[in-house]
Amino acid sequence: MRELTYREAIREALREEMKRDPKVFLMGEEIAEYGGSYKVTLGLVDEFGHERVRNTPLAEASIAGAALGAALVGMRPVAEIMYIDFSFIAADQIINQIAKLRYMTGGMVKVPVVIRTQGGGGVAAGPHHSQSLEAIYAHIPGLFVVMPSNAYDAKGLLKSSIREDNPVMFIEHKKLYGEACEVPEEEYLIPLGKGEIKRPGKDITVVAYSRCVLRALNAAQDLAKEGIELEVVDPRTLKPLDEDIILSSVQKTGKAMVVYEACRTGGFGAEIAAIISEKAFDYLDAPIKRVAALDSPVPFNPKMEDYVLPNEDNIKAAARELMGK
Amino acid sequence: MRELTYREAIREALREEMKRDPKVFLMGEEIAEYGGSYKVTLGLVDEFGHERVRNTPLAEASIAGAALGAALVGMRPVAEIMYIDFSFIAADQIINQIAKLRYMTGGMVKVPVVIRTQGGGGVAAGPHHSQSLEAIYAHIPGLFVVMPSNAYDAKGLLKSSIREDNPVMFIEHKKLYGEACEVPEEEYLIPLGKGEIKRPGKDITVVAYSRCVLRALNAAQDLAKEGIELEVVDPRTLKPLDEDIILSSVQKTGKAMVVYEACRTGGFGAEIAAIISEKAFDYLDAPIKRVAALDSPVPFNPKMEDYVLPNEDNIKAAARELMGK
Amino acid sequence: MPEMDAAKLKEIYATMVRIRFFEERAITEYRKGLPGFIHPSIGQEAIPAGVCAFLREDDYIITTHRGHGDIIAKGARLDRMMAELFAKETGYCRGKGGSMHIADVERNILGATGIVGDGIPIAAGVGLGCKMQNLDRVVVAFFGDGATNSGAFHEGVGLAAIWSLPVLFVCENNQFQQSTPMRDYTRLTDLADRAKAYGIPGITVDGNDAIAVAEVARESIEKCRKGEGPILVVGNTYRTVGHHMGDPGTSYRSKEEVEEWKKKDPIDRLRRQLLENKIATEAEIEEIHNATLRELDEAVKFAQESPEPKVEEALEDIYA
Amino acid sequence: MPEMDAAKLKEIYATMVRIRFFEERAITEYRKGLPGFIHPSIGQEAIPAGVCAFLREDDYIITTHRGHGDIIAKGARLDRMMAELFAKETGYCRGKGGSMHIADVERNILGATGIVGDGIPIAAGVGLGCKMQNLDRVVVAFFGDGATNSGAFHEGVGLAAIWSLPVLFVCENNQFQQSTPMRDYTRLTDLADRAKAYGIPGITVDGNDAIAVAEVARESIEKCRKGEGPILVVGNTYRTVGHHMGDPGTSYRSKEEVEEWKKKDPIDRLRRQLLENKIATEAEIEEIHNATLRELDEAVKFAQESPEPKVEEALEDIYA
Ligand SMILES: Cc1ncc(C[n+]2csc(CCOP(=O)(O)OP(=O)(O)O)c2C)c(N)n1
Ligand SMILES: Cc1ncc(C[n+]2csc(CCOP(=O)(O)OP(=O)(O)O)c2C)c(N)n1
Ligand SMILES: [Mg+2]
Ligand SMILES: [Mg+2]
Repeated sequence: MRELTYREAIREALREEMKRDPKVFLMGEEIAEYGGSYKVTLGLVDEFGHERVRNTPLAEASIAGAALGAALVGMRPVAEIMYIDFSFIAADQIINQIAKLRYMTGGMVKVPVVIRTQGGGGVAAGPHHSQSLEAIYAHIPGLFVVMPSNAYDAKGLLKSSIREDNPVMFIEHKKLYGEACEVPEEEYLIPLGKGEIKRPGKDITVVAYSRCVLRALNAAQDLAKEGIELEVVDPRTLKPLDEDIILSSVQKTGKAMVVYEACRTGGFGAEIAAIISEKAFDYLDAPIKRVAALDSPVPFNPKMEDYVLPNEDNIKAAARELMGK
Repeated sequence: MRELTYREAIREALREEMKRDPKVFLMGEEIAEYGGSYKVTLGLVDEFGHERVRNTPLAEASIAGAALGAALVGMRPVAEIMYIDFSFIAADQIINQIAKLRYMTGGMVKVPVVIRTQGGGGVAAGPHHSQSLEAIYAHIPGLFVVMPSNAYDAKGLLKSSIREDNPVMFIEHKKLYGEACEVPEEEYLIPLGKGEIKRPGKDITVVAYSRCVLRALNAAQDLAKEGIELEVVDPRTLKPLDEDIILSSVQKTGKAMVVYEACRTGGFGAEIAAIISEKAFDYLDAPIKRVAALDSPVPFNPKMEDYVLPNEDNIKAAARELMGK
Repeated sequence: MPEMDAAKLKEIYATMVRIRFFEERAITEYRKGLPGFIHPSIGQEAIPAGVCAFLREDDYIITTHRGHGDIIAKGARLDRMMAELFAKETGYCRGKGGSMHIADVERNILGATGIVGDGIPIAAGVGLGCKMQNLDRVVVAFFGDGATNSGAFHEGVGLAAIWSLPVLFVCENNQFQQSTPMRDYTRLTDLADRAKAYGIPGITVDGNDAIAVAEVARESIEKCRKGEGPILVVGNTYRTVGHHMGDPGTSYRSKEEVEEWKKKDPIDRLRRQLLENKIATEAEIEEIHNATLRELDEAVKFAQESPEPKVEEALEDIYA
Repeated sequence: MPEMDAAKLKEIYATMVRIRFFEERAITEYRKGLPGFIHPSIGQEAIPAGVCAFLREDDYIITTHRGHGDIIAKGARLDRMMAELFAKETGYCRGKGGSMHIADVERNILGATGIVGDGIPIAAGVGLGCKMQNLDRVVVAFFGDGATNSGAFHEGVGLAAIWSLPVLFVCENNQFQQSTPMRDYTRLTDLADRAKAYGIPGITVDGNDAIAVAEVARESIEKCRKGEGPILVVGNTYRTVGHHMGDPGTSYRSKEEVEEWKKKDPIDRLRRQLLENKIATEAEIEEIHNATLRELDEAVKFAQESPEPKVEEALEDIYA
């Protein structure tokens, strides 16, 4: 089967959905000729024109607010916030309006808005361009939060997100754009709220999402040589969260680790750990481990950055500890 | 000893600190003659004038940003965001600048900024004026997050916050303003990062903060009649979190419940539960319970609101379940 | 008198009366014990009545925390509004929103907001949706003077301007941001000057003169419809009651000032004009009043007798 | 020629050369392998050099992602700047910030930001702090044209205006918001018109004419110092390189346009003026160049030889 990068898969999802439905359009900063900061939308303006691939002023609150307005009258906007770090400027619109309007009106309106953004470290972009902020949006009722870990998932989930009548935060990872995997030519969708076991294993359940799935898979490969079999569970969407896939894995393994790139304290991994400790307590035979970023802004110096972010070695160490080795 | 309400205690803390240090000043919407939405700052403009009790334009990003700027050149601003719901408008300045500037400059600057705000439900104020959003700020390295549950704590913690050289989110609860307790005339400070046991008990550790402390104490009183003794632990500040007081209580009781008014999913109670499950696992003899708001915006209808928010009955039910009754 | 036909003028008058009486009744009911906050717009009715007089049914509006007037002017039902203030199942938001969140999508009233300023970028988006779908519709964003201080105003108007969207931005300038008078938040004396930052027209009108407002609105709406939008219209007016029910409205302005403005009451003014110009008779006016009062009696009855929502409905309308 | 003394003019020239050469050297080093992003300001040097020429040492500046020029013009050390680009312990931010976050509080350079627009309200606050403490200091907020679209601009300038703060807002208008030309984000052709929304002066100046910039800045700074601030100054200029090192700068503008602007290079221009007016000799100019190059060799050496920060220092400077 052909391979696509994560970047290409996302672009293909956008293209297919724009072709399928004339109401779908893109808006964001520098997304037309420039193709976006990570070139995800490159070329789409040639195909769909500036009406449907709209460069906006540098004004994130209005990007989100206008996406909502357009959605209220029948459009299906895919609005891009260039870096999730900048999403705070739009956060009031996203959290107070986009997420709540359907609710506040007693269900009177639909809000088919996708906010595409990207986060994460790994390119020495410094404290303002490297954050992992999914926990903030996953705390807000009304928002879907999607964090694909590979090209295949990214495409199928983005297409579902665009077809969803409720708002979706679609959070990509800048270090995944160049990663490729098999993506079929035929159309497919992946439902929001369904996780996937990325690697089966009997010893430890490792819940990971976005780039941390790669880290977990790499660690699993190494650990297998030591006789430790990780089961890597990728929820793919944080809201809704596929609790079943997590809990049934923990029931099998009796051990759980959560891996995430956000700051440890208050990260979404805390929620996953809390769920496990509440709902699978009787199956657990060891404390739940969290492998996450240290509680620090992401520093510029690449070695410091590596030090702050979670990595394969942290996962391996935690796994060995869980196994009592 | 004299009693003060939470409102009066906060006002007294502001007054004392403004008297002590001419660099301390207040800025925010409608805080002067109007006295603020909940009349906390009422009268202070008469005492200190408009130079130090500054009404601002309706522009929350500039309130936070300007507080930072003033702090950089030696002032000690106490900036008010009228409702924490509106803090998203200022969130970029709070999270990307106020919280990180000391770090980003390699420690070159100090950032003595207090953001005073209030949250919580209970007054039928609807989805835009009732949220509990502490989890968002507690996820951000660099920010102190303080959530006092009574007048005494509020005063001592606010005074410490104003003297702190790093930024503090000081989050009040609108339903506590009228609650009174003893507050000495003499000056006192409460250190940030120290929790307190509000009621000792042997059976279940209940970690609660802000208004939920009251709920927990009420529940504890009732449960005592049934022979269930709750130990109510109030961390008072979420960042830094007094892990010791929580963990040593759990070591004693072997059972833990976390009570918070924010939406359950991704609330700060998840972090507390995750810490307990990681660091006190071997002492636990039951799953960690979370009693929190349902995952919903806060609806306007008061009965619906009551249904969504956590209450004494939820705490009691969870406690009985933990005790196997 | 302007070139508006008598029917239109009476309609505008009736709208103002509906707004005033609705809010007066809401205040009465609130004092008897309704939940939450309400922000009455008493004294400001000429602006919504004048602006909405020339909106088509399929044009849109978006409004604010002080939005009863705008919503009524666009045609919302008083009974369902009242039921919402009563937090009832039959309320526009099924009791979930309350006064600050009323919407009626059937009448293209897209909602209100408790977060001041937020409706402005949303309205730009509505305009965008209209334009992209060639809907030949206009959207009006109502907001207060204080809202013009917000980043949301700047970004929303800026976006509408660069994309030439069919949006009429209507600032209901009651000269106070809650308790803060204009002179304490801007150097401008004419808020329409804000328009100059976007290269769009900014028009100031006496916001207590319903006819003047309607004239300006008619022209501006037509321009927006022809693709000459957006336009900023500032109506200068005054709220003669407190900010909300908890505010006596006395700490930040003088009694005299309030009394001065009460003399300029927009409803009294239009009534005088209608009578002096023999557009309406005293009897007709009385009938407008009486019909509204009857409607309000019905509305309150409807609200009172409507069921409370089931508490479990709190969890409906949430999908993630 | 203006009434500026020769020394000042040569100082301005030297500042521009320092900026240009620093960035050219940074680009060279970056190509050899520095981490992260850098946003060079090549072509725009006249604005910081002109503005900072009349700032006092104790005046403040705050800048942006494209801030090297502003920081150098305010007097920062090239070696510590270079060390920061190298992510070294001796860098201004001890390797934690990088190009977009350089500050030097000793020189009252209060920092830069990766979030476009955020410096503007912060600068208002600095102005407030100065005013409240009677410090007799002025703060300059540098930002790009794209930043004027942000809510932060509106709120920050608005606050400075109503409180009459000693803030000079300097828009380095390179006519593009990254890849988006002015005509695609605003109807204005003169960004100084933004000032009209706040009732403050807005002044446009040829941003490639260092002398003109310096004249405007001198006057504006003095006005701000006298309490007549804030003031908005827009310098029209052009970035003749890409947005950052990853951008060839070709997809959104023509080669011809870039070439046209290269002909208007501000450094060439001032050099010609200095020579024609016999303010400086070729030899003096060459010495300015050579001295700068020597300083840069030292700076690069310093950066190269400086130690990396210890990774554990990542956790320093965090208090909660
Ligand atoms: C973003 C935000 N900030 C503050 C408030 C609190 N608040 C509610 S109304 C108001 C004043 C708004 O003034 P204006 O826009 O003139 O409207 P008016 O109330 O006069 O109709 C304020 C400060 C809010 N609701 N939202
Ligand atoms: C709030 C925010 N939005 C978007 C970006 C991405 N970005 C970085 S620079 C830039 C363009 C800024 O344009 P301008 O203000 O004119 O400055 P210039 O780059 O031209 O110097 C953009 C969109 C950002 N860093 N911050
Ligand atoms: Mg007003
Ligand atoms: Mg620019």
